[in-house]
Amino acid sequence: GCLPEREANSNRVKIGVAFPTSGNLAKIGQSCTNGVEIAADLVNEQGIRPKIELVKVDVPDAVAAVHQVNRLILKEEIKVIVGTYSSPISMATSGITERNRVVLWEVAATDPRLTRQGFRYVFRPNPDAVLYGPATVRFLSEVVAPKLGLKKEEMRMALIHEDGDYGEGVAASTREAAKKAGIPIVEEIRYNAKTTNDLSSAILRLKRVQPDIINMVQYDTDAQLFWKQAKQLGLNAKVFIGNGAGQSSDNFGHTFGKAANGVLDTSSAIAVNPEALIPEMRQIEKTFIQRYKQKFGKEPDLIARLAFSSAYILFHDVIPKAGGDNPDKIRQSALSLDQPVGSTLVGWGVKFDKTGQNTRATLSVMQWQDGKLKVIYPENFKKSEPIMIPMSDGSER
Amino acid sequence: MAEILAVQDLTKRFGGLTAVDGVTFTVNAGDILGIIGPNGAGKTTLFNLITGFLRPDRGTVIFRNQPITGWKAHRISRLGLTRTFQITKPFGNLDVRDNVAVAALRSTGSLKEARDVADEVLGFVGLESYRHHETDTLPIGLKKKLELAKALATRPSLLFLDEVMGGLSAEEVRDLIHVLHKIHDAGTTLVVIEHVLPVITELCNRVIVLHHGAMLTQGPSKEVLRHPEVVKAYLGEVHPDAHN
Amino acid sequence: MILLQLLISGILIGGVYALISLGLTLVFGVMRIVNFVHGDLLMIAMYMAYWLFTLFGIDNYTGLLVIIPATAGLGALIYWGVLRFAVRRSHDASILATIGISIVLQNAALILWSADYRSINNELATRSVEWKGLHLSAPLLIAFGVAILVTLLLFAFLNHTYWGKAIRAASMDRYAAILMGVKPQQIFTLSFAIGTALVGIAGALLASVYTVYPTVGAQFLLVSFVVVVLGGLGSLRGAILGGLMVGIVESTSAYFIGSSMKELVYLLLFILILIVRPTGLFGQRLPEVDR
Amino acid sequence: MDVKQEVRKLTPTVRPRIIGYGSVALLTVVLPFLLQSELYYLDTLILALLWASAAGAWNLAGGYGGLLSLGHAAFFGIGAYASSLMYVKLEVSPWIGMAAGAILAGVLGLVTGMVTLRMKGPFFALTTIAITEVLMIVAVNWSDLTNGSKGVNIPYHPGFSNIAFDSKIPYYFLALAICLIPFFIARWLERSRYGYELMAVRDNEAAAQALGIDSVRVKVGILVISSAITAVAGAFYAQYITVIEPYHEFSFAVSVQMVLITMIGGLGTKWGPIFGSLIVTGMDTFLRDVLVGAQGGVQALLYGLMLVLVVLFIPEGLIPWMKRRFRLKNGGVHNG
Amino acid sequence: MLTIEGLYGRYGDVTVLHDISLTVERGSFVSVVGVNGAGKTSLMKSIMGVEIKTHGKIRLEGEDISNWPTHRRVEAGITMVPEGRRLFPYMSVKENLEMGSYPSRSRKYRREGFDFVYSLLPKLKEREKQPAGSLSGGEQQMVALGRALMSRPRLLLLDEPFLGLAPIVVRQIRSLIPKLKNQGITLLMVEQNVASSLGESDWGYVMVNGSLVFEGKADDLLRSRDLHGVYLGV
Ligand SMILES: Nc1ncnc2c1ncn2[C@@H]1O[C@H](COP(=O)(O)OP(=O)(O)OP(=O)(O)O)[C@@H](O)[C@H]1O
Ligand SMILES: Nc1ncnc2c1ncn2[C@@H]1O[C@H](COP(=O)(O)OP(=O)(O)OP(=O)(O)O)[C@@H](O)[C@H]1O
Ligand SMILES: [Mg+2]
Ligand SMILES: [Mg+2]
Repeated sequence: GCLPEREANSNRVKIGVAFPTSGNLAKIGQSCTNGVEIAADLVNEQGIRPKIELVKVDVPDAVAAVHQVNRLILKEEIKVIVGTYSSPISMATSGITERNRVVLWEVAATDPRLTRQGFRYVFRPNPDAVLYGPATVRFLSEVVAPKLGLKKEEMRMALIHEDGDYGEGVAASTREAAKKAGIPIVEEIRYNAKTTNDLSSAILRLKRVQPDIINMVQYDTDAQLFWKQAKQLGLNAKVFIGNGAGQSSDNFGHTFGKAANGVLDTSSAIAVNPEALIPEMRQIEKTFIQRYKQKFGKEPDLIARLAFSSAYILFHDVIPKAGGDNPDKIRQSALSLDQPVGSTLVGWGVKFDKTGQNTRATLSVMQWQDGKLKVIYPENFKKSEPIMIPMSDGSER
Repeated sequence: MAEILAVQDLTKRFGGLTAVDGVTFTVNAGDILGIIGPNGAGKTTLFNLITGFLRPDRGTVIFRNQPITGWKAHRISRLGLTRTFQITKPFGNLDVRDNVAVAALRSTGSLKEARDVADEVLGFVGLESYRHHETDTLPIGLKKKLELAKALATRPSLLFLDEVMGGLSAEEVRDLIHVLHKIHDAGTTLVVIEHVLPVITELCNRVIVLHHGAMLTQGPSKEVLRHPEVVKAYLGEVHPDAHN
Repeated sequence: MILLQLLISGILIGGVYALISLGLTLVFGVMRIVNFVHGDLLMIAMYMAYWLFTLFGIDNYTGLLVIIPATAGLGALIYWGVLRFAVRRSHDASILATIGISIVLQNAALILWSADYRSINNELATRSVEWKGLHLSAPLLIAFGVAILVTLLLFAFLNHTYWGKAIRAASMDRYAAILMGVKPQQIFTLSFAIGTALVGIAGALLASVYTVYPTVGAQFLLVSFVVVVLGGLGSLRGAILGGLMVGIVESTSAYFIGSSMKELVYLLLFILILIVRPTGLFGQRLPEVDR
Repeated sequence: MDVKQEVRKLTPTVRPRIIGYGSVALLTVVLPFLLQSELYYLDTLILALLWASAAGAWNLAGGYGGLLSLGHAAFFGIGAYASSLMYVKLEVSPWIGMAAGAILAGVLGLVTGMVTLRMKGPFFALTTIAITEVLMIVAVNWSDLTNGSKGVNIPYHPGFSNIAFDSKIPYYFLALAICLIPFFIARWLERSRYGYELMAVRDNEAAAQALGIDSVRVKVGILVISSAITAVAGAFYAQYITVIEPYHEFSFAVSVQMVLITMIGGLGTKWGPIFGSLIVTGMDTFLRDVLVGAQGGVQALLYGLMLVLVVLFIPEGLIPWMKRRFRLKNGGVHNG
Repeated sequence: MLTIEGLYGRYGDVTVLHDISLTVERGSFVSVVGVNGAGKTSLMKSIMGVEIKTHGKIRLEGEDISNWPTHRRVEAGITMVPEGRRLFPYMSVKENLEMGSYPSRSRKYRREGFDFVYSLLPKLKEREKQPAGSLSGGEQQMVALGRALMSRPRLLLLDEPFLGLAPIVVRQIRSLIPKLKNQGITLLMVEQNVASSLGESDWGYVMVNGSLVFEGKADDLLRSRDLHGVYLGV
């Protein structure tokens, strides 16, 4: 690496933005890109220097990622990349960024492997997948069990999850956490989210075991299909709890409206109670939502908030402190970051460990209430009280 | 004369229809055997059964003292029994010469040699001026000649020809009969299906008549063509010698 | 009981597959076009239904009145604009062309309507008919009925009208059909339009079952290819039976073997059937050596 | 042999040819060094060569053999998986993994060939798709072996025996070498007995059989060759991209990529896949360069439009099209 | 009925028909003979307006049809029995025949057409339901003939119609020709068997290398030495 050091205090830095914005993963990739864009807009308007200049690329799969990230690094001479959402894409990207001593600021992927490769320049302000299980289980033990009047060992849980990296990862952590807590898992169903057009057999299996809790790890389309067919086939359980993605997507609410009421969701992507945020953040949240609507003509969804929050930290705190885009300085700056709970938009604060993982990243539990997803747990973030635990059966839903 | 092919009780059914029905005959080395019969009599099907393109329901085929019933077509061809198709089947993406060269490759070492053989054979059947022509747009008569040329290039010891004379003018037929005589003289035994009667009369020393899948009669061509049943089923009322 | 319910679920989803496959088998079997646009036409039809519902409050069943002519028109346009040039030259070219159009449509949808997942939330979407403890999804039941009806109509059209016969004839030997006085471009445009109208019907009906997004077509394309090929190219009853078969195999194997493996079962079955019957269940077979 | 004739043969045609080939060869050798400061374009070139290899391998079966497989991702994936799993799990050099992958894929090609013998056209194509899907499902579900849907992540330990390099230049030459394998096989097919038998079977199987050609051996043979080489390309892909996952490696999109590239370049021509890949990858790169930051989808839309335009204007593919133009320009009134 | 003046025909850049002029009187039977590759089939295709690009005048009953699309020519009453049969292989024999009556002009004669064809070629009645592609070669040729007759043509173009037919069938069909002429059908036939085809026709043309070089009363042509010259390549 004997490229001439660029002027350290230059007034602008180019930041690569690499998400899948076409193809299968486009929905979330687009939201992320939008969130990052607003973060840059806001920071630039605040007059913070260096000014952020985004170079966006579309990385629908790993090959495209390698090619495009190479382009960002080799041609655009970019030193910091914000990305990437999908696990294989992030893994492929991290390999290249690390080799080229470029920072990868991962704002959406949850694959635990990402921060366990011993890389110096990978940072993830978000939680990784292994946190899902414990968070859900804690909520089930602390909140659900008392409401159901059951001991946690008596709560029979069934898992249904897509068989991709995300579903498998979250399900594994849930299985482990449940085992530790003594919650019996009575059924586990895996399916392919990309090709499944019918979940009725899966639902029938769930019906047969009559679990108290149904824990779902699903993407958008299959989550909606599942919910429709569950209703059609009269699947009942006391608690339906999802894990991010499908159940936390705004589309879920759009489709089902009131029929979504009561569905729970453990997720990193949170819209916490503004009361929990420091005043400055409260203001920024408002501006963010307003600007987002203005620019993209719709409400930001949760993943957009998450991307915004993480990018905002980078643009607003890390880069200015590093005084530019020198990766080693950025690393120093990021590692020195210590923002308490409530000081970021998503609420949880930032403190990176040596691997680049944010140790303060936590998950919260939300619930669909009147067409809106509201945080109900943990206590300090919650926006509203849990309802419909246990859920009434299908006929009244 | 040595027996080169023996067909015993060959039978093939398609659904309710018995297309070939217990046909038994032999071919001796040096024969030129004609097979005639009304349309749909089972001639082509018989060829298909013998040359391995269809599996018989019953019966055996023995070629040069070797039972070949149920063998794959290419193995039979390699033994020296080659056939042509009633509907010509050129290799559409190869030119005329290479079509023949493919056939010659079996017996030659290199492509170059095969092309030389092809040129020779093409000259033999009168296609030399079409060597570099594409095959799909060849007029039908020439396609028939090409079909014959391909078969010849495999250097068969027994050659089955399915209506290669159709679509040729009388003069061309005469030329081709001449060619076939030469092939025959060079040691190839011929079995010929033909509706063009002069071919049968001028070429074949023996004729088999099929009707409804079964053998109606067989014998020297002159006799067979006078056979009243043959006249009735195949020729129509008038005597064949009158004309075509 | 559970078996019965599985069977019913299988039959219903099979009906969906059949419905989607009808247009494909027409275009694929009759015109010998391997139509990769098929899934995307389904997507377009679903979007049409969605927008009719969202913007004008027209439910997707009434929406058929608009969607059928619109998709037929789109099909005619695609044929006239591109495919007719491809078909004339070679069938390989039609693969290229349809993949190209497919990419264009998917990304046009992405640009126009973003990657959001959208679905119609009408009353019927989550309804089911309950009968002696068995649940029959209402929208699927309707789709199934329509599939049967459309098949019968199409069958009658292809086998008992001159136009239908001309379509079949032109697909087998275009040159000969022209000699019979058939106007081939008109006939091909017609059959492509019918094919897309059929997938339009499917899209409209399925809009209340499935979420629509730009790449939704891919989810159905493979399975409808499987159905069409399994049934035998161009065979309508093949499409129906193939659809049912895949549906039933899918639902039972998902239950007994596992949802993740259900495709494995039907794909292996598919391969096996083709090994035994290389032209599909109802595919017509002509002698390999013609004369 | 007539010496004069030999000489005559050599002088007018061969010399310009040698010069032509020579300069192309020289260019390919110096090109990566010229591009050392433009590493991104070198990267583009490597990807182009990678897809040219896969497409070239496909072309052997699809173009020369008429076996229009839409499931070559199966072999590609096997190559990628074999080399990377052996490397990651058993610490076997990917060179050996590459060979193992080729053998495995060859065996699968053999099985595929046997199974699909009697299938024609779409039936064959769909069966190959089905086989790929089956492999994908197996790869996703047999997670003990394959890491399931997580895929395999190849750690970066530069070194020749690991097929991992600091510089892009070795990757370039490796890709080039792999790309030349199908090229030379194609060249051989065009002038060998086996090649002619293959083309004969492709054009008319029954007629070929009648001439004593064992169509089973010929067809299955080319499928084995083609799948083994596809696997080599797949193994290179895994080493270069360093991440593989079942949903991509066994995807329809990968199969289609090979088909499209070949068709654009020219089916059944030895240069077709190479030119096709240069065009497709070049176009892709160009569009992304021009459309930096544009909304996702615009680039893909233009790519789709390009395919459509190709069909409208040069449906037979680039190489045959150029040949035709060239012949006509040279006043070659080919006689009827 | 049909007059052709100064017709050229080409495939791509290759011109295969040169300055053809020809007349077919209504109700007559005209033959064209010539060696393989002379361009006889190409002439037929030109009259139908398929596959070949033409330049020159083709008139049907005085009307210039040279720019008409094929289907219009078919509607006007020209039907061809194509070289190589060109059946619809997956359709049954009956459906193939039915396609013959596709022109709107002919649909009303469908019933009669079937009766006529089946009485002429009873074998086809037997095989009514069989897919045409599985028939024997000769049987297929019969279907091709029958299909053409189904359209009730005014001008029937026959391109080697007897190829692969058994002598008895050829004889039957030949004996039918006067009857067809009586019905007002005009026939233009290409056949390899010069003697028999010229023998029965009213007028004959000889084609060499894409040009019509002789014409005359068929009997005269048969006797002329020129004809033999053509065939013997003198
Ligand atoms: N695959 C098949 N299915 C059904 N019937 C068939 C099949 N193949 C042949 N046939 C029938 O079997 C009979 C014999 O056919 P074949 O082709 O052997 O006749 P052929 O003697 O060669 O007649 P031609 O002189 O007309 O060529 C025909 O009536 C034909 O319709
Ligand atoms: N579609 C085509 N494209 C290019 N050339 C063609 C095409 N069809 C025919 N030809 C060429 O035109 C010439 C005349 O062919 P045509 O078929 O008219 O001959 P023909 O007199 O009918 O011969 P035959 O008696 O063998 O049927 C031949 O040289 C042939 O190769
Ligand atoms: Mg026959
Ligand atoms: Mg002709």
